[in-house]
Amino acid sequence: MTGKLDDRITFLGRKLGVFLLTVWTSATLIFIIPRLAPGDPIAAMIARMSQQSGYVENADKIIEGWRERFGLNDPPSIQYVRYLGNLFHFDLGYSMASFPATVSVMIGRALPWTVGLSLVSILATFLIGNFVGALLAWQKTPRWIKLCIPPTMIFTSIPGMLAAVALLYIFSFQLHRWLGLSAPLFPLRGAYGRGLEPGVSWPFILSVIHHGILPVTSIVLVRFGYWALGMRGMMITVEGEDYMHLARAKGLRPFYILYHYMIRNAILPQITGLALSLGTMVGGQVLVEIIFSYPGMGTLIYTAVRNQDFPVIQGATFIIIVGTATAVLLIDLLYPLIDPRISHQGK
Amino acid sequence: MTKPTRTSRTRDEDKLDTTTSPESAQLYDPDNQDLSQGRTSSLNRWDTPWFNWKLISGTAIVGIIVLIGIFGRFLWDTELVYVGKCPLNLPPVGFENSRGQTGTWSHPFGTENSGRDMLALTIIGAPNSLLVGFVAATIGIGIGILLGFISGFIGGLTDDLIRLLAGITITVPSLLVLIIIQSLVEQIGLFTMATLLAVFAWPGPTLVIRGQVMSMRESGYVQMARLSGASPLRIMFGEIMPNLLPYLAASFIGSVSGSILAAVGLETLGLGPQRVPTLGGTLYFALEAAALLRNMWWWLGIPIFILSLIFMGLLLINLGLDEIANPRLRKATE
Amino acid sequence: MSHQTPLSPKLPLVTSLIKNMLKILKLSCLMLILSCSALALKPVDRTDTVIFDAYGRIANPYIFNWMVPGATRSHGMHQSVWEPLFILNYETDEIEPWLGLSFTSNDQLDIWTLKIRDEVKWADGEAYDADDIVFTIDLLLNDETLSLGEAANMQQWIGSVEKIDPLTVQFNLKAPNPRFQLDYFSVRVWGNVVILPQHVWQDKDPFTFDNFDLNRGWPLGTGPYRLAQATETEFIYDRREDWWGLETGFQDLPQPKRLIWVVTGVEENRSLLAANSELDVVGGITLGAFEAISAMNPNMVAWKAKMPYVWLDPCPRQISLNHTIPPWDQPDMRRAISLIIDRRQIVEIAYEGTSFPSKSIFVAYQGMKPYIDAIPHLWIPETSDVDEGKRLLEARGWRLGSGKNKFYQKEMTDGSTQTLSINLQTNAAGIELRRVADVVVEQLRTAGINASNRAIEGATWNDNKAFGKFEGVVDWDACGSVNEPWLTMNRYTNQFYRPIGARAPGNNNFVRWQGSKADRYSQLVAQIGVLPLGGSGIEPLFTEAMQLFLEEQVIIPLNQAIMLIPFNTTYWTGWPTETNNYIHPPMWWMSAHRVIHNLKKAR
Amino acid sequence: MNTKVSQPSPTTNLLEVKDLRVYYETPGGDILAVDSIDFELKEGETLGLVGESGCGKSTAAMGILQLVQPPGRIVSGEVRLQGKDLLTLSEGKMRQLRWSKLALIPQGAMNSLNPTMRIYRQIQDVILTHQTTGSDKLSADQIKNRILELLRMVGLPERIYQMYPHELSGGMKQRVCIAMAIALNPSLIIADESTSALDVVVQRVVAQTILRVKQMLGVSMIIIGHDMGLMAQIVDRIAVMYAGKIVEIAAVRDIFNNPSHPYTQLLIESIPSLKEQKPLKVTEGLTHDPRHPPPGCIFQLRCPIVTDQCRSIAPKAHLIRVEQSVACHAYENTDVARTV
Repeated sequence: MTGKLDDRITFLGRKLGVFLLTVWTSATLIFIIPRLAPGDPIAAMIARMSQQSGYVENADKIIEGWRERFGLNDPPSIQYVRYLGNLFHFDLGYSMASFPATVSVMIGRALPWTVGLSLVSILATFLIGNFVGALLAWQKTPRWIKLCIPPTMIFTSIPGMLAAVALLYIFSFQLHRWLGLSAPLFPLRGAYGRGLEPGVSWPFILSVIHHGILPVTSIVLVRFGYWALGMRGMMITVEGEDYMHLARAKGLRPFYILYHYMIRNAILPQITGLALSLGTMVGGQVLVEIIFSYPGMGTLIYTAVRNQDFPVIQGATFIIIVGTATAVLLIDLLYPLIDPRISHQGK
Repeated sequence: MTKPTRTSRTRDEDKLDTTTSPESAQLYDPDNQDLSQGRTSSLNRWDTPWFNWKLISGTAIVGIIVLIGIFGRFLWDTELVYVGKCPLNLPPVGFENSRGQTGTWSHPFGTENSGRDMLALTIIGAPNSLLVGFVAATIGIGIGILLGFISGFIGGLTDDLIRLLAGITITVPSLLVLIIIQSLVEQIGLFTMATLLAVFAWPGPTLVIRGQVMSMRESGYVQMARLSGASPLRIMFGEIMPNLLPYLAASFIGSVSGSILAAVGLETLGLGPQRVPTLGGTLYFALEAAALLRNMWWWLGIPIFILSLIFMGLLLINLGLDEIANPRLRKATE
Repeated sequence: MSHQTPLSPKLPLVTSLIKNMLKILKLSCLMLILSCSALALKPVDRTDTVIFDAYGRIANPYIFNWMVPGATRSHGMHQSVWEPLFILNYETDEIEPWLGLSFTSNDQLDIWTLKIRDEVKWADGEAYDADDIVFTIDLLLNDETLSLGEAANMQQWIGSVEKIDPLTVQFNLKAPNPRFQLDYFSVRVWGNVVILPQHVWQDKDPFTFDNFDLNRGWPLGTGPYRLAQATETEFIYDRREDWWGLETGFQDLPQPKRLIWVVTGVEENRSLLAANSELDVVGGITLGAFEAISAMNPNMVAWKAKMPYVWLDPCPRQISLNHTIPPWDQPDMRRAISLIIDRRQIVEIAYEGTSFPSKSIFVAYQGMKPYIDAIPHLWIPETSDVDEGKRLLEARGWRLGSGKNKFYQKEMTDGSTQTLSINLQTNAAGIELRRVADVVVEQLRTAGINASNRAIEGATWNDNKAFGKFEGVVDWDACGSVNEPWLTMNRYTNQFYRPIGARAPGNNNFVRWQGSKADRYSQLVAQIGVLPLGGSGIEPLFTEAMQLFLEEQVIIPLNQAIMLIPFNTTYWTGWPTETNNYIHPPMWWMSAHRVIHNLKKAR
Repeated sequence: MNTKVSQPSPTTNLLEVKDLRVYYETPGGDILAVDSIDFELKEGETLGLVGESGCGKSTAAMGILQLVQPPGRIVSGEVRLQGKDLLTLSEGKMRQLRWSKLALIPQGAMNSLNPTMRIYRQIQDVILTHQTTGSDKLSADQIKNRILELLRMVGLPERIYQMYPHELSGGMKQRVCIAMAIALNPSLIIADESTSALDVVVQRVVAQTILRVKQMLGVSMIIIGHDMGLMAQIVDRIAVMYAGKIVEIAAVRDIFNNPSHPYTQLLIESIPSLKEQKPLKVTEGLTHDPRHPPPGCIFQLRCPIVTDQCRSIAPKAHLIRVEQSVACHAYENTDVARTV
């Protein structure tokens, strides 16, 4: 609170400058990078058509027609200026691979699922991971808990999608057979049940939750360990702080100390990580989404990259970039509010 | 006042020397250490922080995998990892597959649906995964150290630039870049793969090392070194580096497992090296062939088990190194 | 077309920025809050419902304009809503009429007359007549950009189209074409030109019209089903009791009251759905998966009742070597590869025994049998002949290296030693070609050729082929013919030859075959091209052309492509099988209309 | 709040420590951090506990507070507060007793306050925790007034109430700790090196605050430190510790005028004087391994007057004059009355 107004404005200006520079440079990169790969998105589109129908006659003529339509015959500089201009308007254009769907529509449809899935799993991972980490480090944790937790960390060493396959196999396929039930415990695929209309209705919401449990679990299972280890380290650092000593001398209740003294201090650095995860979450969970046929951004981007669908790659990654850069910006700006020790005066 | 000669003294005496400074009557120790720490370390030669069971067991696990990679090829015909060298879909010894075939000792871990021997795959694939991770991490951490030191030590515009670069690398989705670079590269081998992964392995270490260097730059002994006219290089590598060593080791190991995970992810999407047997590649084939459904658990299970072993080993090493770098963690686990 | 901003409206900056950002937000919310379909779905029993596999993700589930290339139509639309004019039945090798009655040509094969059924009605009651057909063809003929589906083909062949009477349309072709009906109006493979309702489309922009508004009955079709709901992962079609075919006595209504196409994801997933009887038809799956689900669910059937269960897909697999890159510019070298390859091992390993070695360059369908059988002595021998292959290599001066380097080597004119190597590119989109390439690579390496393979992204793979940036690829580019040989043969004619670095049109002749034999071959193929289908004059021309083709070893056929399509008989029977072969079985083709009409309730 | 309820012990001792041993477990054997110390503290008395770093004085304080952290543990002994043996109390009982009877002014004032809690909440939480559920429950306003009163007592302005610790200077933080310590009118306050991390001027201010508070409340205190000069001004008696043992305990005046134990003498001698320059004697000699103390006297390795007896027999505490006891063989025959 020692910062003068001028300093704050300079600080804000610098941070905003870095933000804009990052977004611009990244946007330029995602313009250039996909174009580096040999291969023509339109020809690829026609090739996929030929996979369906065997042989596409006059493919060369069709390719030319669509190249013209997407302005791909223009010099790269003109394409770039047009691209930046459109981004500035937040106009993401049409998808090449699935014309005439606009990129906005495709992202608009994928985003809620990804945000839903990621938000729940990130928050759950964060809460569970930090809780477990806190338990691991806390002196008063019963010994059996401390012995039980480390084995669960083994999941941390399994790639997320393998956990997804395993969960799918057990909970959607085998378990109900072993238990002699007629229906699987969890659905095999998709984001909501067959025949349900998306809308604000209990059956729909319940179905979304039911469909979300396995994907969320598979993400949480493989990720919580990282949070737990970080939290444990922070907790142990805090444990050695002088104020912990005083807190015990004060005769406070153990839980009170755990929450108000230990966790509150230990969790601060973790919040930075949380903000970053939230910033990058719009990117989705490619592998998990693919395995559960979850209609989110991960699948969208993965398909777009493999099809070299420039507009979709650019649009979707642009949203990720803006999301990540915003998260970084917000951490810089808001962290002083969370941690009273740090002021804007910092270097 | 008699100034004691330092050369012949032990560390303990030096300590004593400072505890009773001639300036005041205070029995003052700036660290306010209590008896439980500090002294113990120098009293027993086996009591060094590096003698840490997590570090040792982790190293042992990773070491065993490396040894299997080195000596396994003398004990087992590793040509069997290639397509069509064995009967298809055999289960491990003692099990039966869905067609009623039983496992044989000529393929003790079973085979998969292209006739690759799972034991040979393990012998070749596990060290390959480690190799990719180590190479990628070496490059990544190398760049991280270089840029982190430059950034943290020089500061100013250079610092801003490096941070920006790191920020951009973090924001651009790696999958996109990796897939595209792969299409530009003629043939993907282990080292190409590792180099590709290193492109995304450097920003993390760079930023963290930068932070550490910046805080160390302000610390007493570095200031002292600077005042005594040491060159920046000497300060970097003579003063700061040794103090960062356990920390660097830990983040190197972290980077190894991160790179292995990334490599396995790419391989599992079918984007790995072609004729080089890798664990991720095996998973790709297994998933594409619905191995779980076919009850060919060994096909997925063996690579997952090996990967878990590798990750567990690395995790243990990392935890051990963490404890060495941060004595409080050590205290908490004793 | 404006060059500055194709496809992007110009709006004042701030307005458009906010507007566009809001749009994404709004869409996100809308999708959750508002119902996607205005029509409430009535519940239908599982026993009255057929559930189909719609394969992977549908990029834009709310676009039902089949002419734009990104639009999907095999998620139920062209199997149940849009009806074909004719269907080529692979089993009988006949073209069966559906909406059309007859399609005949004059003797010169350049004027074709289409007669359609009387009383065919669109689902909204409007008549389906010649006007609709003329409107659709004109729309395609008028697309200067050639970017609408089939526009290029229509413009290549059709000079003009005219309505003779409400049920008769005459096509005036630019050149004789005996395959005009077959190629564009008979569901030769997968689909064909779908006729649009003029009264819906006449004032629409065909490039951007999404053709989706359930309240107005769009997408409008003539079939016995209408789209009832479309979501990201599911497409539901309900039976129309007022289908024209029932009223005219063409056919009874199909038994299923509801058809659902679901997006299923990875193989594990759809296999499990099938095993749980949550799916009646699965798209292609592997043998292992099929065996697994058959073990769990005894009601699974496939085309063949026993191993290898499969039905042949129209696009056989092959290796294409670049004819411009030494040493593969030599026919002998290409033949050596063909001889070394053990096709039966490919089938056994890469397909786990579910495919068949290719004898010819064609798919082994009933309709191709006369041509394949005409020249048995020319085709590829059953077994590999590695020794003969090696002899060919050695005759070209290659010597097997000794010791560590076990590959063939040759002293080049500049004194350097070259190792005989080849790199085969495959499409990373699917694992099948990669597995084939893996086996081929091991076979070639064993024989002394330093072979390797590389899976690359579809777009790049495709470009590399088109521009000649490859030594060899594993591909299916001889695909085309299903009941006559010309279409496949024509793909390797010299009209398509382009030098390296120029795009081979439509990947035709991308191996870049040229020379006097290629010229002669092209002449012969051109002559076949104007003979009536199945005409007697074809055989001598065909024999000579194929002789040239095989002498030059233009491509190296490997094996037949296969499709294992499991059907679940728990709720429905009457699926097409080898013993009940009323039609070929792919359910993502427009020919699936026949199957849906043939389904019977199991209980 | 009434803290003097009953005194079952016939003496007026507030605190009696008998044979307290606190050991730290290490792989090489136990470190005898506090090795059988005995002393008592009277109502209203202030005892200074001095010794060099690592001599176990802080550990002794933690032993009294029963806050020894692993790997440390209390091996044996008795700590009687108003006659009640604290070592036999349950964890819950002990927790209730802390701060209401036994408060601590911590060492390392800089970091002793929770950085993420405002000052008032840190004082408030002791009040709320130890508030009995009965009728004497304070209202929010009363608590606020009480906190402000406490802050005034230690000479801090009211605005501190709302602040975060990092906004305060070291001296202010230490005074917040003092305010906190007296919040519940405890019977005994242990000030553990409370001034050591502060600069000299601030040290005096804090020391004065402690003194004032003590005088105002008449509370008993144990003040741990190593600044003999500062001690002399606040405490009544001084106990000198060396390597886990109390080697001498006496009234302030006696310690300074008649330092009897050789170690105490070294300490007093090392107080710098402008008049004469003295050689530094304490630096001579070696410390022993705290895990394996030598037989005999603990100070033998550094003692200037060491004898053969010192190397084999541990000296007992000898009361050489009233209220001054020394553990040294040199005073074997000057025992006034009894051993402590």
